[in-house]
Amino acid sequence: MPAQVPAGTGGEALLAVHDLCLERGGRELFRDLCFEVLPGSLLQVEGANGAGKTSLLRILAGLSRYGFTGRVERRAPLLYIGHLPAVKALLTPRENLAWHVAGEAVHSNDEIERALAKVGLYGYEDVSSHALSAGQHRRVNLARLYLSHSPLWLLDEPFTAIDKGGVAELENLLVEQVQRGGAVVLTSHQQLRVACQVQALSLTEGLVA
Amino acid sequence: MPAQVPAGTGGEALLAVHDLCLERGGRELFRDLCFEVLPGSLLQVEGANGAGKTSLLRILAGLSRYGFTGRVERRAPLLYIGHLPAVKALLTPRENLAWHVAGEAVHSNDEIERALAKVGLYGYEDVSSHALSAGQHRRVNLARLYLSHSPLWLLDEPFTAIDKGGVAELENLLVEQVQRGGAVVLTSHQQLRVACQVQALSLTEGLVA
Amino acid sequence: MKEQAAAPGTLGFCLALLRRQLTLAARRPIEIGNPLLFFMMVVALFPLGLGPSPEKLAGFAPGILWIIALLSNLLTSDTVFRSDFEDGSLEQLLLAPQPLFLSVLAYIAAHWLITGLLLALVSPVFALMINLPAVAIGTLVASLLLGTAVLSLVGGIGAALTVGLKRGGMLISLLILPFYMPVLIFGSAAVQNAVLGVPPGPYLAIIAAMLCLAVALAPLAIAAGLRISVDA
Amino acid sequence: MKEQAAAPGTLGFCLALLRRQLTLAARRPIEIGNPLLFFMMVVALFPLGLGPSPEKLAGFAPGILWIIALLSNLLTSDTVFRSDFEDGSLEQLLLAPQPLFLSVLAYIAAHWLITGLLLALVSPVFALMINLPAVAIGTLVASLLLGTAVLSLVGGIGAALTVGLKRGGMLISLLILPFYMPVLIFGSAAVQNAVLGVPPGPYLAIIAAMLCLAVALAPLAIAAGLRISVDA
Amino acid sequence: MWSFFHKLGSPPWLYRIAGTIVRWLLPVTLVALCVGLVWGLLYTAPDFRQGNSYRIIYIHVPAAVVALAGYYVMAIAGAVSLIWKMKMADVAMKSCAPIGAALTFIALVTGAIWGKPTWGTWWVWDARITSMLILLFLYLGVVALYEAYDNKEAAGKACAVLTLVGTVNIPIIYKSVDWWYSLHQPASIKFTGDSTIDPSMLYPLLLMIAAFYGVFTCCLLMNMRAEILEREARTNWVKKLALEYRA
Amino acid sequence: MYFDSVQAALSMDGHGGFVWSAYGICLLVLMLILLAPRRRQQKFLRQLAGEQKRRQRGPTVLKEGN
Ligand code: HEM
Ligand SMILES: Nc1ncnc2c1ncn2[C@@H]1O[C@H](COP(=O)(O)OP(=O)(O)OP(=O)(O)O)[C@@H](O)[C@H]1O
Ligand SMILES: Nc1ncnc2c1ncn2[C@@H]1O[C@H](COP(=O)(O)OP(=O)(O)OP(=O)(O)O)[C@@H](O)[C@H]1O
Ligand SMILES: [Mg+2]
Ligand SMILES: [Mg+2]
Repeated sequence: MPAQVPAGTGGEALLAVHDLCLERGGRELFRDLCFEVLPGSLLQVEGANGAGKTSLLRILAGLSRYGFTGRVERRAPLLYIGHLPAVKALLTPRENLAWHVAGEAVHSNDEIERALAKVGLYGYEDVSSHALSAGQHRRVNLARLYLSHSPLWLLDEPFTAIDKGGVAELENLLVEQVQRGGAVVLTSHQQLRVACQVQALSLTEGLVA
Repeated sequence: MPAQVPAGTGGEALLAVHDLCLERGGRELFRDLCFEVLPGSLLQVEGANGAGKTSLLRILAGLSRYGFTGRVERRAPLLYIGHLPAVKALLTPRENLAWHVAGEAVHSNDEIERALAKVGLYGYEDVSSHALSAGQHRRVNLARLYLSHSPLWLLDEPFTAIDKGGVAELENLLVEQVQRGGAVVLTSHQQLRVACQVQALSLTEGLVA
Repeated sequence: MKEQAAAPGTLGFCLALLRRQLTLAARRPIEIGNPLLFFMMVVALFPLGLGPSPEKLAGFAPGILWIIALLSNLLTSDTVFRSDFEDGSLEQLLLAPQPLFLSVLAYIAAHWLITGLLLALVSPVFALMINLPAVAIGTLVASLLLGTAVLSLVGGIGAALTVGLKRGGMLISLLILPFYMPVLIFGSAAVQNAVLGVPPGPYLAIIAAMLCLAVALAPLAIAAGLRISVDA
Repeated sequence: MKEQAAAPGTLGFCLALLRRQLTLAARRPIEIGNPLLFFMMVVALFPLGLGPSPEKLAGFAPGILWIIALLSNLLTSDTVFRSDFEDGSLEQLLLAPQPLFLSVLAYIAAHWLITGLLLALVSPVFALMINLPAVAIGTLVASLLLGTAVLSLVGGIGAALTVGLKRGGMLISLLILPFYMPVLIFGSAAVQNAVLGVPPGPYLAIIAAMLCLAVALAPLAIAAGLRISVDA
Repeated sequence: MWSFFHKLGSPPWLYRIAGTIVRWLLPVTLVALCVGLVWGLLYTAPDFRQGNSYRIIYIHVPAAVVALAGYYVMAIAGAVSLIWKMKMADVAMKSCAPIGAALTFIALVTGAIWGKPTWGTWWVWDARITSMLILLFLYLGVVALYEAYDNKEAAGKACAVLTLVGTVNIPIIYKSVDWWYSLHQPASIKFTGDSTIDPSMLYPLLLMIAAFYGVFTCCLLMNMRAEILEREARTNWVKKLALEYRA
Repeated sequence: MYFDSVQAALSMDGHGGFVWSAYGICLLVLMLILLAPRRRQQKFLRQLAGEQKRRQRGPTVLKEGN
């Protein structure tokens, strides 16, 4: 199923994908995928469980480097958030952000506190992260979005374990990112409720159910 | 906030909770919680991230045994599904179910295949589980629900990582369990769309956001 | 309500657990071969570190072999419950209707089969490599068979108590090495005596007695430890 | 678009990583003390296995001390990247704009500081316990300081290659033990010579040369290994 | 009788009574310690074989004796905590470990210092010394396990299990170490003073042993008080105490 | 007193170094274990008292103060 997604608002593409094909476990997940992610676009990758969304995002991020054919051009710094939270249980939320291994930027203590407050962790800055609930744990990771200056975000199921209020706030944040000229590629099983145009890329192959 | 949930359809309670109080990390999560879970009832525990849903379910299951005051009476065998999938990556889905450590019942090969087909894993019975996608991985665990004869189910966010189709099927299954006289206690951040009465227990304390 | 299917019998359940653990080990054959390779390499280290004079080595062979067996057991003990804890299987095990005492025994038995038993069976090869006199080889195998079972049981206690900790890695060695010491003493003494021509029966009997005690008591401690770890 | 904040400089980033790793270790002070206690306990195992006679022990002391240092390094090497892999930090590290060569070096440096350096500093106590002649103690400390750094670097390669496997626990020992052997040989030879009154300088120089080689090459191998492990 | 046990389980009561005991026991202990130290150091005649180095006995033996006894206290507390689920026993057990470890450490270090002038070596692998070293490991294991847990209630339970396992094992360990030693070599080194100890040496020694017991008890009770406060931080009586502390 | 002079008491026929250092280490460790619980308790009480103070003054003050 060759897929061709129309481009975003304008400017040079942040990411370009040419003829991407992937086969895993004996099944072809996608073939001849060609698309560009332009500044100001919000792209939702859709598909049933096992359709290949995570595999695609990891290829886009550059974490998977073989097993596929085709070409991915990354033209801007990106921020990737995957299934795993990358939050160290032994560190506090503050330390987790201050010493984050993704090395995006140096954040002042103030910025970090503000980001944590925005994800609803005010008062939890200095609690050991393993004493957080599942959703709070993921929120520490999502606080990186408030700190990020990367123009391109790749988010793999960012709403997992987040409550309704949290999802709404996150959606606002995505809109902001799009409006300031960034781009977002995300996967989610939930319908997005955002005040901007959402492009969809659907990977139809998936569960046979 | 003392909470008092009205009882289910009839028969003797499968689970009775008396005066349950819990404090964690210096915050009181709930106080004087009293409720019974009757056969035929579906109870959804609600609350924001960090409200104490998981903590409550673990106490109900008997996995947490101190740190709280109050009394929990378990009068029937129960099935607990938590945040962690309890699916061994090195075993195939079939083996995972056949040798499941919860030791509920001995299942024939046929039963297992049928259950796996029902969760959409037809054709994946003998693939190593680490080659499954996040959602498929969780589905292996959910197949236990199709095999279970336990009258009481405690499910902690069972819809995590499951696609829309999967969620709908799961909701049907919950209704079936309720209709055949079982009971379900579950937590979820999504609105349930089921054809039976849903009782709600909301834990209001939560994120300060 | 569906008619309730009976939970499987305790014995059947334990056998299924045993089979599960052995399958898991067999899925990565490298994992089974590893303790043996470790054993062989450390045997090779000793001549390198101590100088290769054969007489010296022969005198120390019983002690060296036993120390290595002990270390190799120590290194693997930590993993008995860890992966089950991390993927949530352990919680499910605690909720199972079957007695935890016996399920725990199944885990330990699997651990012993893939470390202790194999090690004992191949130990003659290593014994010859460091010049252990041939008369003592039977005793070596017997003492390792019995002794490693005790080590696995005791190691299980340490594993159960530390499995919930974020990084238990070396804490377990601190907890259980003192309990390993009697086994080491009697095990190496048995082999030593066999070398000297003294019948090693009494020593083996003492190790067997320790084994009986461990089989009776260790699973209790392990079960208690697991409940604590899952709760913490 | 917000004005783009520059990514932090490489040096600053590496220092932050180092600080992060040290903090993680210090959060559980027990983790730092553990290799030392492990060292002490295994020192105690040798007399129990080999017999308490002081002269015999003294002859073996250099070898024993070095073998234990090696084992203790081996045991902790496995954990250098494991927890970062399991919680997804490693993926993020690979995506960082800073050169992986240097970030990896920060991880290894932290590992060496909390195992090798500490071990070398307390080794004189253990040396006295198994009767190593006092003249050799300086050489012991020096050889351990240099040697454990090599061990940490080489161990890092094994850790990087096995971190993606479900249970890497002992595979790593298989992979890296052969590389440990030269260090062991020269390390214990240096101490042995110091005991005998021969100047140990040349041996120490060889270990230092190995260290230079390892610092230059091991991070490359580690970085490549990590990329492969994350991809698998 | 039962009401006494009931009270023992009550944190505020235990906190208060421990405070009272410490208030009179601590001065007595300190005086005994000072008298014993000065007596042993300056006012006894030297041993005819070892000369003045034998004066170390006045700290070495008491430390060793009390360290051993401490393990039994800890084991009993552990058993009570597991069997009767008494929280305060947990507290007692946890508080024993660091003191026991410190005393064992003193015994080992003073023994080693004593060994240098007497045997010409800092350390020998003698049966008793080896057992003492293992005791240190057992204590440190408890301390380490307790510190490794974040949930202190779970930590207490885990340590109780470990201590009980240790209690079953201690006789086995000691017997095997004894036996190991006698197997490998006839004791060429003997502790002096099997029966020859002179009353003029015995009295200060007994005084020091008593003083060390006192130190152990005081430390235990004070540790327990601190531990009780931390565990009961959310209760009203502790909050009131904090208010008084401020005033 | 057994010794004739302070000098003799310090040297103890050559064994003084051993004896005094043993006693010194012993006293040091005893002091540490005797003082540790008191320090710990006081630190805890001070912290708790501070917490109460903050709570009494209310959350608005909390941001600037302490
Ligand atoms: C590292 C060295 C040493 C250690 C770890 C050590 C340890 C011990 C221990 C555990 C006890 C036993 C207390 C008891 O069982 O009631 C003890 C008692 C004793 N030790 Fe040592 N010791 C050491 C060195 C020495 C030395 C060098 C001497 C004298 C030359 C010595 C003389 C004694 C005496 C006289 C006793 C009392 C004997 C008795 O109660 O039967 N110790 N020591
Ligand atoms: N191990 C722990 N130690 C101390 N506090 C904890 C621990 N685990 C959780 N908590 C605290 O208990 C509260 C409830 O946690 P719980 O996991 O029950 O929340 P939850 O309702 O399941 O949230 P979520 O929707 O995010 O899963 C949280 O505020 C958390 O900070
Ligand atoms: N390591 C692997 N080896 C072989 N096949 C794999 C591996 N990981 C995933 N697969 C297969 O690739 C397919 C796509 O997996 P992927 O994780 O990309 O799905 P997904 O769209 O993210 O699904 P989900 O919604 O469940 O997260 C699945 O069918 C899975 O079976
Ligand atoms: Mg996915
Ligand atoms: Mg939860």
